[in-house]
Amino acid sequence: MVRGDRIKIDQVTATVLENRFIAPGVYRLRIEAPALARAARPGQFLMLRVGQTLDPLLRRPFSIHAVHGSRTVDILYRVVGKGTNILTTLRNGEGLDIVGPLGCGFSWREESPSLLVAGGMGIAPLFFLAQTITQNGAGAKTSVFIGARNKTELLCVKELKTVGLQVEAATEDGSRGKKGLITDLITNRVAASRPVIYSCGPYPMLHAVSSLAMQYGLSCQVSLERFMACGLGACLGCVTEMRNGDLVRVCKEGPVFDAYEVAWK
Amino acid sequence: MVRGDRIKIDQVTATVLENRFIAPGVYRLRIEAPALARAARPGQFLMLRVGQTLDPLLRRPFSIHAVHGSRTVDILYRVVGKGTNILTTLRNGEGLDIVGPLGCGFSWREESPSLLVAGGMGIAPLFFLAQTITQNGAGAKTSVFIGARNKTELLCVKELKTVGLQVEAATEDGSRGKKGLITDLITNRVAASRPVIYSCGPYPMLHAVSSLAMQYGLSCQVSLERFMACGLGACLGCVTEMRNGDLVRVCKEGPVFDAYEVAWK
Amino acid sequence: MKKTRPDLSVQIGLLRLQNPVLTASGTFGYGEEYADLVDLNRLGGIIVKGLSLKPRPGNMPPRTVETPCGLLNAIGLQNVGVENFIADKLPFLCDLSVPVIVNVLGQDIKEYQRLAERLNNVEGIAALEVNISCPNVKKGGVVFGTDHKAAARVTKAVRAATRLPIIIKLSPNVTDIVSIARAVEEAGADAVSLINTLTGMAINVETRRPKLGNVLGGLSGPAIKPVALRMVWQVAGAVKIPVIGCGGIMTAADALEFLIAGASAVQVGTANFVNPRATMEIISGIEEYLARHNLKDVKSLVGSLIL
Amino acid sequence: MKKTRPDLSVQIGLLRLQNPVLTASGTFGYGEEYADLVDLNRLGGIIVKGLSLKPRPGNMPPRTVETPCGLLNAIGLQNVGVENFIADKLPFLCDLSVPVIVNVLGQDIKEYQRLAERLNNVEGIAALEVNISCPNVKKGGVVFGTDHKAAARVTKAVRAATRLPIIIKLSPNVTDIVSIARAVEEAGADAVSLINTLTGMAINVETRRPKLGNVLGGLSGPAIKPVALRMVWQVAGAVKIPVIGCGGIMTAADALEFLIAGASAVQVGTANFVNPRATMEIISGIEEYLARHNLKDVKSLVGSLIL
Ligand SMILES: Cc1cc2nc3c(=O)[nH]c(=O)nc-3n(C[C@H](O)[C@H](O)[C@H](O)COP(=O)(O)OP(=O)(O)OC[C@H]3O[C@@H](n4cnc5c(N)ncnc54)[C@H](O)[C@@H]3O)c2cc1C
Ligand SMILES: Cc1cc2nc3c(=O)[nH]c(=O)nc-3n(C[C@H](O)[C@H](O)[C@H](O)COP(=O)(O)OP(=O)(O)OC[C@H]3O[C@@H](n4cnc5c(N)ncnc54)[C@H](O)[C@@H]3O)c2cc1C
Ligand SMILES: Cc1cc2nc3c(=O)[nH]c(=O)nc-3n(C[C@H](O)[C@H](O)[C@H](O)COP(=O)(O)O)c2cc1C
Ligand SMILES: Cc1cc2nc3c(=O)[nH]c(=O)nc-3n(C[C@H](O)[C@H](O)[C@H](O)COP(=O)(O)O)c2cc1C
Ligand code: FES
Ligand code: FES
Repeated sequence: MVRGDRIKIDQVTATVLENRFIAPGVYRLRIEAPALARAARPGQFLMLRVGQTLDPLLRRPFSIHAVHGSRTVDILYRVVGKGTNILTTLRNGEGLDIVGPLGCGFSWREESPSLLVAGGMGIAPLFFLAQTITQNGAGAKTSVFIGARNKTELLCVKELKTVGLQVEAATEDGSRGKKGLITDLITNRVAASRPVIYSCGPYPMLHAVSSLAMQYGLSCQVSLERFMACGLGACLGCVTEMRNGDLVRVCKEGPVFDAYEVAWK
Repeated sequence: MVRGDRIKIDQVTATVLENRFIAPGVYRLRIEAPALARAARPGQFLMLRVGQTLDPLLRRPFSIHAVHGSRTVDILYRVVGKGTNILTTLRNGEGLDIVGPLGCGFSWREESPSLLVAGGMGIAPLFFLAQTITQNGAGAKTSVFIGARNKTELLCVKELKTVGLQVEAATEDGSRGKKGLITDLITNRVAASRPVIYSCGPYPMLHAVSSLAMQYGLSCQVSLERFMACGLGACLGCVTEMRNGDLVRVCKEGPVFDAYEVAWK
Repeated sequence: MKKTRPDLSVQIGLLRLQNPVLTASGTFGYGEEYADLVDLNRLGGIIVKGLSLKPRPGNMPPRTVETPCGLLNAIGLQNVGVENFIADKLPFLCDLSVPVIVNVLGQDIKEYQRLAERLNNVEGIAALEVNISCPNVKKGGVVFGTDHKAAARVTKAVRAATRLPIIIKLSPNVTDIVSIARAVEEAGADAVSLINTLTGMAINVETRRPKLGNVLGGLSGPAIKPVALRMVWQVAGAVKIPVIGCGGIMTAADALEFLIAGASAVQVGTANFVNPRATMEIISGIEEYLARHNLKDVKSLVGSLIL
Repeated sequence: MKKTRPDLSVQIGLLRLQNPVLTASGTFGYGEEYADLVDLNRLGGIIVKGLSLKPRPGNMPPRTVETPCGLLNAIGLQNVGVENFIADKLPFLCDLSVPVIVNVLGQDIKEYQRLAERLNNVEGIAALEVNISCPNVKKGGVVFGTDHKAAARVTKAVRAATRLPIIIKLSPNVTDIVSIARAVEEAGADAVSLINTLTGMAINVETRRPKLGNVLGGLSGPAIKPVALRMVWQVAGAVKIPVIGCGGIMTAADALEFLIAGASAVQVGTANFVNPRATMEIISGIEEYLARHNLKDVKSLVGSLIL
């Protein structure tokens, strides 16, 4: 989305400040990377070189989870395989080869109320957006909805509340917050305040949120995921289909798209 | 050499007790591996799985450097490339996948005086032999000669002295001990005491030591090195030529050979 | 209610295997090398190092070099020769309860034929695997396996010389592996196994010399798995005889890919060097997968790729 | 006394490169994608994504999957088409001081010919690289590059249609790459580049579906380096025209292996994804190597393998 100011892409060696276990299978990696901290926009991502050898060969994409001051960047990651397992072995002071910031992030619409809808790890990029919104003093007209399978997968609720945001949670098993899907939860809310929706999470959730938005004629931005080999727009591997039939690069034209332009399957 | 009692090969997960920097580029890895500690014979080696990924793909061979009691094994290694670099990242308490003990080690000839001749990292297996000899109370009629390029590459001298052995050192640059090649140093010695020679080090040194031994008609055992894919005698990759023209497996028939049987090039 | 354990057995022509996991020729010695580390009787079968009529010294070292996720080898088919094999190596293998498959190679059709004849009535041999990835001296070193006519001729010759099931092992260094698989099926092969190694090379830039004494070598290991899987899928879709998949199999998941692509059994090679327990873990892993997916036997998995 | 810097320049037919390091087609977009990360003017040259006459949408996703030390891709040759390239992409490239090589592909000989004609007099194009690893629709999808006659025919057609230097890019999925290299030399190619990707496949065992939308894909990356190096060595020994080596080059040492094997220049592909700075580091590394070995120019290294 954010196509306005073209952001310079950099390849930097960041320093690990902290690599912290925050929930079962989930870690928060805090790095010192001034260039990235200054350039980063909510919804953009980074390509991390995991490990020193040729296996895994490719970089791994991770959203920018938070930026602190002008030097520190957070990444929130879930361990799902080879690369993320290696990430957990990073220790303070070690260097990490990063390319970024990449892609087009969310374009926050200051004038309207904001509704952030996160599913599972989808909170990773949305937290940065929430941060930015509150820093711009618009926290009051912003609410965050987080859905997860169960309470242990419900992330960042406390952090969001401490920055003064109104947070509502839903879990599929009801172990915390309302029981059920996030979409059930937001339906009546969207009807009332007619917010702009910013969403990230599993595809089925994004699809449901988008349908809802369209049904109520609300503007909606979604962050999509694809396997990415380059993250730079060079390999044409990460394409997704648009409503107009175009195949566009998630890493370049996205990862954030206008829900109305996506060809939902 | 030691073909007598067939030693059972095991695949174990050893526990790292210590991975200690002992000289520039040289580390001593101390592991807990009871099965190996009990079975190991001087001159035998282990195949270590370095790293968790498929790169590097193959195990790496390392001599058994020392055994302490019935549980602890030491490996002395020099960082030369990918795998040995990864080894340096091992931390206390981590597991290490090891296959061994492998190959035919030194057959110590109790009746005669022993002369251990080490070049550079060649001290790795010879230290274990020295340990065994002293434990059998034959330290008095044993002497150790260590050669290296310079004093920083001269290893284990103190340790050998503390187990009560007579150690003489030579460095090519004269930065410690006599200046010159180890072979110059041992010439008059071998003439006098007519010892059995046990040697490990760079090929040119082994060749020179062997020639000297043959010249004086002394029995001599040398430990050879080859790139090893399996270490088990299965791939036939590590062969070396014998005087009789046979190509034999260094990992199985060796790594220790009778100097008289080797086809020196 | 405890589920009955899934049935891992597979049929390769007349040959029945208790499970689909074989050891690849040249990577498992003559079996005895792994006796301490592997429960040999749990294997689906053992394929021994390639045998020639007379003993072969093999190539000059260096013979092996590591490459990214791969191994280059130029052993030069060193082996003890068929007579020494029968006298010194076979007895150990006969004491096992698993099928022993003998891999054979020749410099010309005659040698293949003589090998087949010699092994025909030897006790304790379950099948022959014919390695046609060898230079044909008569044809100035052109590899039998790269020419479908030559491949068929070798197959016919071996077929005529033995009552044992014959598995033709295909070379991947070809434009059209399907045509060669069809040709050997035509010629009477009971099964095909693939792939053998991809021809490769490595250079030491400091000395500017080849890293292998033989200059060229065969690439194996995980690096080649995608190519092996592709060829197995293509061949399985084109022939009626069973296909045995091989190439870069390290884990049960790798083996399952080959079975799903259409292989009735698999061979584990380089993995034996990296993890001597690989075959045991793969057998357990396949069984666990079948149970988890409520499949009663491995046969129902073979060729089950959904397009 | 400071040594003069070694001369890295090489000659590919009429084409002079300031150094032997090119970017491989399809791995560097149209150059602009790397503008922030690479000093484009330091490159030996830029080979752009393969162009067809009309824009192509490419294959359905997923299009890429990681394999051990490799990357499988099935992009399906998506590209903006020759006219949009000239209008939208070429201007940026023209502002650079390095040669721009345009990679072209056709569904039949006519398309190759038309592409060559169209690009013949376009300002700012230094050479054409002809990708013959494409299915020949007329011949029911048989790939041009796997048949030396078809390869020669494409070469002749392109040769007749342009005055630009033409580099024929060879497919490795063949029994005898030397015969194909000879055929295209014969037919008027100014140089050959190799290798393109090895055809491979990957399966998701949980879903039992291919991991690629297109089922089959092309394998690239370090995994294929030994095969690429072998083919480059074989071809360089058999043809007189310059050979451009490609396949799994990640570091200067890798590039040096190809030069020593006989390549006059190299292409860096997948490495651009792993380490965008790869080309820059390779150029510096080659220069450092030449200095360390007291070689005054890179030419003296080409084909210097000691057997
Ligand atoms: C733009 C973008 C932003 C992302 N942000 C985050 C984030 O902030 N936090 C986080 O935890 N994850 C994020 N992901 C997903 C993350 O990239 C993958 O989980 C990671 O690459 C898996 O690597 P691995 O080696 O551990 O898994 P692998 O061993 O490579 O694969 C394990 C499993 O993960 C899946 N996977 C692999 N790569 C991807 C991928 N690129 N996208 C989705 N699934 C994949 C595989 O299909 C497989 O099922 C993001 C992905 C994209 C494309
Ligand atoms: C029986 C035996 C016992 C050994 N004992 C010891 C020991 O006690 N301590 C020790 O430090 N080293 C020992 N070595 C050498 C050790 O195995 C190698 O240094 C190690 O494998 C290098 O791995 P790498 O990945 O770091 O180097 P690589 O990245 O694989 O290669 C770096 C350099 O090391 C060389 N190299 C690689 N493998 C071997 C090998 N197997 N033998 C010799 N050179 C090799 C390569 O040719 C290259 O020049 C022994 C080797 C053998 C065969
Ligand atoms: C060291 C070594 C020796 C081999 N020897 C033979 C052989 O004698 N006969 C044969 O048909 N294949 C031989 N092969 C090929 C393997 O059987 C197998 O086809 C190949 O390695 C691919 O499988 P992998 O990737 O699992 O190793 C050998 C492979 C290696 C690595
Ligand atoms: C994503 C991707 C796209 C490619 N597209 C093309 C192409 O359009 N034309 C072409 O001739 N080669 C194409 N190739 C092949 C590369 O140019 C190169 O020949 C191959 O990747 C081997 O080199 P590497 O291992 O360094 O990547 C492509 C490769 C990749 C990975
Ligand atoms: S990941 Fe390469 S173009 Fe998007
Ligand atoms: S390393 Fe395999 S036989 Fe010696």
